[in-house]
Amino acid sequence: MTEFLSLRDAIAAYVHDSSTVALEGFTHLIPFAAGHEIIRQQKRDLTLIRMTPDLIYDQLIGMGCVRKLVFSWGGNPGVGSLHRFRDAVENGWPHPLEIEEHSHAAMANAYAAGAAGLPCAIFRGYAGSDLVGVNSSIRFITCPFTGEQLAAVPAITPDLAIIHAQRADKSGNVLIEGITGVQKEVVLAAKRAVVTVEELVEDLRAPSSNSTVLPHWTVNAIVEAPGGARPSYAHGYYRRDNAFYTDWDTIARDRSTFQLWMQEHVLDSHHPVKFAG
Amino acid sequence: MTEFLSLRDAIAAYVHDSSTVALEGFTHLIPFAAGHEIIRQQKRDLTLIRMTPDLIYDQLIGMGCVRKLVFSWGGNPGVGSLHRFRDAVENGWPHPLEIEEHSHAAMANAYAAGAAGLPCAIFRGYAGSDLVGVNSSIRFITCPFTGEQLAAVPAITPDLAIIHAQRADKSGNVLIEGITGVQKEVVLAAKRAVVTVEELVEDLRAPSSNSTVLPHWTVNAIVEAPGGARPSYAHGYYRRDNAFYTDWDTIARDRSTFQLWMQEHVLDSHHPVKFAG
Amino acid sequence: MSYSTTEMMAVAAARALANEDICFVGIGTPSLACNLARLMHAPEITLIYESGTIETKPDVLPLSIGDPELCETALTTVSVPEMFQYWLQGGRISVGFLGGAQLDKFANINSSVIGNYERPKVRLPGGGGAPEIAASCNQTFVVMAQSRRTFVERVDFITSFGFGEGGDHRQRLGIRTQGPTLVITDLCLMRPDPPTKELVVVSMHEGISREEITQKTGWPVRFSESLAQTLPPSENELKVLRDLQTRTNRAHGGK
Amino acid sequence: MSYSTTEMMAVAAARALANEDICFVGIGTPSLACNLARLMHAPEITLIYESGTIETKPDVLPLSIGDPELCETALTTVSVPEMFQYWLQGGRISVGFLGGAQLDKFANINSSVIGNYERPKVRLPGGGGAPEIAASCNQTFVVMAQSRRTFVERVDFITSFGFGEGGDHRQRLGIRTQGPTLVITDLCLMRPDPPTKELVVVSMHEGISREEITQKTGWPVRFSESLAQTLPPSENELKVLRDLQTRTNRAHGGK
Repeated sequence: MTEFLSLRDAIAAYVHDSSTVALEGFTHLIPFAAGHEIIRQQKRDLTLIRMTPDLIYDQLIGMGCVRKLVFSWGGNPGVGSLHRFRDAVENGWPHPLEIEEHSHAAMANAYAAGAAGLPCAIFRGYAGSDLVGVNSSIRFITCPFTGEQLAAVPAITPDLAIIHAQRADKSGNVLIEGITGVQKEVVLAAKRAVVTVEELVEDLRAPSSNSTVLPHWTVNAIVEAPGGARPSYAHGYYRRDNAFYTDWDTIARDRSTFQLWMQEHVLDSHHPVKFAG
Repeated sequence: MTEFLSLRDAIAAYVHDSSTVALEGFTHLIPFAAGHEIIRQQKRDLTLIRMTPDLIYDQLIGMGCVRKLVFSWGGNPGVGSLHRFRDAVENGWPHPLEIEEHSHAAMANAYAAGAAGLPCAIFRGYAGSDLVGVNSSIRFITCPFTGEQLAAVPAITPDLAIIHAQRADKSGNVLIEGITGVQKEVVLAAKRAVVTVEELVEDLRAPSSNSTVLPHWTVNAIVEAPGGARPSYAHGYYRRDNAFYTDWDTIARDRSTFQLWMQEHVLDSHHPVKFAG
Repeated sequence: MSYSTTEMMAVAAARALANEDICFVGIGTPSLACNLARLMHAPEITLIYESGTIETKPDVLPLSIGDPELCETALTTVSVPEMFQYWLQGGRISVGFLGGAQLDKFANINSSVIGNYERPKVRLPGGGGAPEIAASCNQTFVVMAQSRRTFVERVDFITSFGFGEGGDHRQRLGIRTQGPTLVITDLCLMRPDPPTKELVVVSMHEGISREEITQKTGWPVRFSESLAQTLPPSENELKVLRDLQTRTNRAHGGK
Repeated sequence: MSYSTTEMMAVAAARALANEDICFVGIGTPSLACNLARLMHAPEITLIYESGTIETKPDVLPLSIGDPELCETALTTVSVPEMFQYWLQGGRISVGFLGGAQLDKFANINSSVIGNYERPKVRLPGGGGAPEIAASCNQTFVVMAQSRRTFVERVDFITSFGFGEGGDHRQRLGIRTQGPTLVITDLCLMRPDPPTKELVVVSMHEGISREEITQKTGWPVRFSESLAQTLPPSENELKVLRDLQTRTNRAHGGK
């Protein structure tokens, strides 16, 4: 049965030290509130998976929650570097960060393979890339019909998926609209899934019979967290705080500025909407 | 550029004798009108692909258009046999029919692989099935990570895809709603695609930003063919004529009854809506 | 209250389903059984049809696997590749239904040909979703009318693998699911006997004798030591079933 | 009318696009160039962003690859796996844009690390979609500011393969697409010289000398025999570009 929990209880119950967690959301619907609660609860030694480590992963890394990162693009979109990510890789601060680097195509296919119950995904990829030499998860198979070489990566099957969505109904069915990214796949690929939503509603108001809906029996826990994607955005609810993304470059560049900001806006604050203020 | 053609011109221009054609539609949106026009134009030696050869393929086979059938379930849903299909396989009437038999999972994956530009699809399938021994398109690969055996089938890439959809706009963008089957995949997998639609409209009226829309540059020709899926159905337009599906069992059982019916309702009739009458 | 053999089969199959089940439903008796279960003891049972409709609650039975009722009453409808990739192969289905033209004592199913494959006596519709339903659902229920012609020692062609040659044959092929755990016929219920996996009769329907079952089974069929008597359909079960059938006939009959 | 080097790059890239192109757009100058082309000579150009937005017509430039403007103005938005499977890998994209921290003379791109991979001097964001954009688009355009630090003899790490070691290296790896056919810098345009595939300067921007280009290229760069002069941005191009930038800044600036 799907549980309805507070954010605090959901993170306490589902995020375990040393486990593998994927918080997904492709620019849109990034589960910031959930990430902040992980930081507040001081989870440790996490292996985090995410195609586009965004500000929330920069924060998790900088706050020392992360042992290993699996990713394909780790930057601040349109702005520049993720300074905490760089500091961890380049200088081991606050401690060394192990990385597993992929391409987007590899990770998208690997999530889809996880959702599909396959041990691996095949795709046309990585041709000539040096990533092949530094990532032992990249292998090749031969097409049994044409003899072509195709790249293969293992399916991604995290211990836990965390996503943010627009709505859930009282049964726990979840609606996602707009840029849906890999969220359906990560929920179906993961052993367990927690979904934070903008609102709990009587009727999902799915605009189409083909809308992206996750049935309640694919979701373990639902958390009502309005504004839970800020400063990212929720299609139909609020827009992306692009100015904050730009500001983050300054905040995160310096270790102590970063720590002060985290103290004030995350550790001392339990109201996710205030975060981007 | 997408052409806007009459049904007659579209079939004349796009369906060639001895070519490989997939008319898809999973119970819903079966392109009957297009199939009837193929019969009227007496196309020959076609290789037809379809997961669920339905009444329209029974008619095409019985009228002698088909040399080979690639399929996974060839029956009259909820009613029984496709008698013309059986007569062709069992008795070679009107002439012998070569078959390539798959499972649904294999064909769905093979269409998806075609759409994705892959030479083959891998899936967990055909374990222990005798289909492996009678279909040389079924092979196995070994997962390079787990050592598991996975089934592989070649991608389906027909010369032509024909589907029926609800609407197209004046640019040729196509909207499909409801049970979408493998229609997106077959259009993207095929070398060329013809789409018949219930109506041509100024505005597609897509209910969601995530609606199933085929951009005009993936479609070669659009044909306005209201009622073009009857006696199958078009979600939002008209319902399935289940009574006709039941009646077909009697019509098709006997060669001469079948031929008389085809003469009256297809060869002598150019109005697709009359078909199911 | 008298009842038909189809009604007995549907009721027996419905009773085997639980509220928590996620069912991959086939057309015909399985559809009848699943919807009966939903209208009786399992109101929250999840019904999935391979056309892509998830959590559908049709008011009338579909004639085909993709009738309008299914999509209109579903929680959501996905594409057919997604259905087979994420939902069936993804291991999310607890019970799948199977049927066919022939079943053998190890619950292998033939829905391809009677006779030789290349020159068949009867060309059947084929397996459709069945080869992978048989392997990917946690367990499968087979629903078939029983006769010496259909329940055979060895099927002419294995379209969908049951227990193969019995024993651990599934495991040896790398299949992780339970396979056909229940066969529901017009005469009885059968289950695979551990460890041989040969189907044995575990319950006989009302008015059916051991002799009739033996006569209508193409192999020397065995009976369980704890052989039970199938409870006949209750008045309530029959009423709900017949109301559903009446609604369905009315909906499909009119041109 | 004076203009910036970024404006020159955007205008030069826009001019290389045609109305029929289907572009996989990156953030930054590529996004500027594609939208400029759409507002100028290529009103029907198809813009696709890897977040899943197909045929998007944003009124302001997105800051990220998945800004609300993109989805709201798109013909349709698909999932990210579908984008990479059916649309990019499916071979539907005519032009993809690439950039990076380092480019070498065979147009290989490094966007992973400066220095050693295990203990990097600078950890860069990584390739994102680039490794497969580089292989799957019919051709790619590289947009990068030029310096001896960024245009190097050999990249520290090949994140995205261009022409490898030159010649038929792409073909030998089974890659069927053309690869990087145009490099647009703040100084010049480069194209691969057939058959060696070494990048050569084909057009110099206004006010740029051969000496400056040579000085700012980390390999002994060659100049085409038919070396051209890049036409500076027209008044109209600059007006449309700046209007777009002004709208964008207004939209992104306010908290």
